[in-house]
Amino acid sequence: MAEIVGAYFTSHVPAIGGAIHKGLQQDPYWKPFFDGFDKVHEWLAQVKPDVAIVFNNDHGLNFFLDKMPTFAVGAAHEYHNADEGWGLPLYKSFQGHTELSWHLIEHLVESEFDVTTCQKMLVDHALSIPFELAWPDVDAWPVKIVPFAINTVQHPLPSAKRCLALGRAVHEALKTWQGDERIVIIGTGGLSHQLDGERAGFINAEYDKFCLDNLSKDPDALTQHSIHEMVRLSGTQGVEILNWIAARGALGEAAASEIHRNYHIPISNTAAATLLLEPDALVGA
Amino acid sequence: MAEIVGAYFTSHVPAIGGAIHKGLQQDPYWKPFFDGFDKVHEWLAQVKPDVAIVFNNDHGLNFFLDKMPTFAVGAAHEYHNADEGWGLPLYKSFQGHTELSWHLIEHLVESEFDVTTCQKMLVDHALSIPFELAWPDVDAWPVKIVPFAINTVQHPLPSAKRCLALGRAVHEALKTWQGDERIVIIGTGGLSHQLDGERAGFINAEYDKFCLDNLSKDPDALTQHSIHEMVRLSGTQGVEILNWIAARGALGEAAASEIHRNYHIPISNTAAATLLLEPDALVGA
Amino acid sequence: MTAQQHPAPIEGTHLFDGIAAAKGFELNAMCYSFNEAANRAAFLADEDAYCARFNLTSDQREAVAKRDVLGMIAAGGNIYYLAKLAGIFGLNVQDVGALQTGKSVPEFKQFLLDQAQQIKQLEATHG
Amino acid sequence: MTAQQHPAPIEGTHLFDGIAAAKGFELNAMCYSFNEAANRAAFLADEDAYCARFNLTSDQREAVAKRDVLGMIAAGGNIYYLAKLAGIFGLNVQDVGALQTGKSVPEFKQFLLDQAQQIKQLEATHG
Ligand SMILES: [Fe+3]
Ligand SMILES: [Fe+3]
Repeated sequence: MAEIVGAYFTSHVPAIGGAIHKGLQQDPYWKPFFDGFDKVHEWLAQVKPDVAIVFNNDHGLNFFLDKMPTFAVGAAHEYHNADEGWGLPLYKSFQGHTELSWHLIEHLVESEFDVTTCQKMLVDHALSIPFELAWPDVDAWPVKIVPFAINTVQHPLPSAKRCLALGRAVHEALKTWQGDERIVIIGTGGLSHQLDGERAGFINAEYDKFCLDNLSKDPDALTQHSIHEMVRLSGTQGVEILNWIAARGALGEAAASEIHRNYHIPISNTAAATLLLEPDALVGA
Repeated sequence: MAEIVGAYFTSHVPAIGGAIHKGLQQDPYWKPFFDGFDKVHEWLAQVKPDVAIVFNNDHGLNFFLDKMPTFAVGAAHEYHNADEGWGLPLYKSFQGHTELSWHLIEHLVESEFDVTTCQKMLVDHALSIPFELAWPDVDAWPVKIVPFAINTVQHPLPSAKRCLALGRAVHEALKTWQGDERIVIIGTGGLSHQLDGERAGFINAEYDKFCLDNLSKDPDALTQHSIHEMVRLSGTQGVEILNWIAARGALGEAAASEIHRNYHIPISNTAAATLLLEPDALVGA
Repeated sequence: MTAQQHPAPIEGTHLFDGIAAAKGFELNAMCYSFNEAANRAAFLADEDAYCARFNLTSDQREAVAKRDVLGMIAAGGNIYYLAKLAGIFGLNVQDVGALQTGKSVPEFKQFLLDQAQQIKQLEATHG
Repeated sequence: MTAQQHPAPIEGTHLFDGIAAAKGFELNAMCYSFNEAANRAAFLADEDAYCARFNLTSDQREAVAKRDVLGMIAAGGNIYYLAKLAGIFGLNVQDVGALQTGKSVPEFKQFLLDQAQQIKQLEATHG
């Protein structure tokens, strides 16, 4: 019987990859952020996941405006990183879990989620950086993945309510999965930030605190805001919190416990956060 | 105020394009099928649409398994045909109606349809042939289009219920559209046929009659069958009836009147049908 | 996994589900490439080299070599993509239907024509 | 059309909706091409020719020529794609932020650092 061990959330700012590459973890600018990962490493060593279901967003690597899915689900044997336009060193590849991908897709389409299935999918820093942060010293990732990409580029975006429902449908699907994996749920991106426009640099710690406080006990509270209100509150790219909301949904409807939180301003243009949640009851699938 | 003038449905078998190209409309094999279009020409001349919302399916031209959307919506300025692999003469291009596309997309995402938006989209015989049949002697199409592509390739397919709901959501969106266009709804494909497997050549006139009889008065009757049952009843490619079901939904929940029907076996490997429906009450948008 | 959710199989029918798609990706990718005339020419010029470029599995390669449509489907091929390969061999959907059903092409065409009788039967039943 | 459904605009913020996307397609398509190193080199070698190849509108071409980020956004550019263009010019997201807010780069960086005060304010309020 598969088990959902918990959920890990973190920001995925591209500059973090550069800091890792240059070994700046103890640099004063970076230390308050990287220090938040000691507890993550400890937790992962303890819960030992072997599969990760990851909610993230593409930044113009795998998807363009010719075919922009609201919800894309990976069903590939492997996922590669590629040049995102800056000629940076490539991140390690990921092994897919195609059987679990198709199990989730079957359930999601039956539950009236109109997903786009991706039997090839490039992944960008939004997926790689959270893994580099979580498992900093490995040659190959210790988990297979099923990646979900949520549209945070082309408005209209899916509502927070819809993203939470997507996650919960994934949770329902896991209940009928016959494997015996230890599954970690991952949500990446955010928190508040805005890269574009005259309001560039906008950060809102109060809204971020509202999100962090409610994710464990009352994630439905995050669905009270429309996408427009979320942009107002968290910035044009702060809407990446949608990935966190979907990931929280995949943990199930029951309350969860926050076992770790780190929040730091700024990393690059962003309020950076790291969070670990564990389901209050052991969640068998 | 925009007006929905009615719905036009037809099969889209590739060989029809060849017959048109060779001028075989009066050939004994083709005549029973092409004769069904006199009434279509007459009706279109009378209702004079200037926009078409078209539900069809891609046959491996615009979409591949790397990114296979359940529901794709065109939002392009123009749509071109391209070589589908047989080196045949290309069909005429289409003008898009981008403002209407985005109006529909805004409403659909708000209504929790997780569409893939396509700002470039190639269209294949499934879109071109119904237009060649409807307007046989024009240099340019008299309507702008908003194309919807429904996944009929990669299982799991969206259910008949979900496709009907998609169409109905399009209808709701049209009610708040401020334009003054005359809109025709088009559904293409089917009816029963199967190209692959030892059951190739399968046709089921009884199920086709059930669909044709119910589309006007009780389209919900078509949602009683699962996709698996639909494949059993109508063949692996007979599931293209999903396009018809979505198109019927876009005509609205109210009853509609069948003003024309033609049904003929066989065209190529297919039971070919043509149908015209008019909403019982004038449908303003 | 997912198979258990499926109702009874349909005789002579192969649903192109995730299991089939995962198995058939390379073959379908090759067939999808045939939308471009240059790729069709390259296949005709050197079939072995072209198949190797797409990493066909041995089952897929063998089915292609034998023009064995049911073999291609068993190896994960999807008919929408396979139809583009069939086109290269000058085969249309009736030819492909004949190949799969063990009929000659005239027999398969007659089989299709005969199905018009279904309409008469329905008319007799429903009036 | 769709604008009427939208609530009050957010100051200094440009939602990348369908209207923006329809306007910006060519510019964004060019920026998306910069995922490939060869295309970045081609742009640097002959900016005019490269822009012409993507049929940029005159507004888009002018904004690119002037390295005017707000102009690119007004012409339908999306920041996720524009960031790839900015990279060619050696600009990171703080440089781009400074350009858009009329600050110097050190000022913009200080502005970001200063926002850490929000945390102290929150702690003071919530305890
Ligand atoms: Fe991001
Ligand atoms: Fe078709």
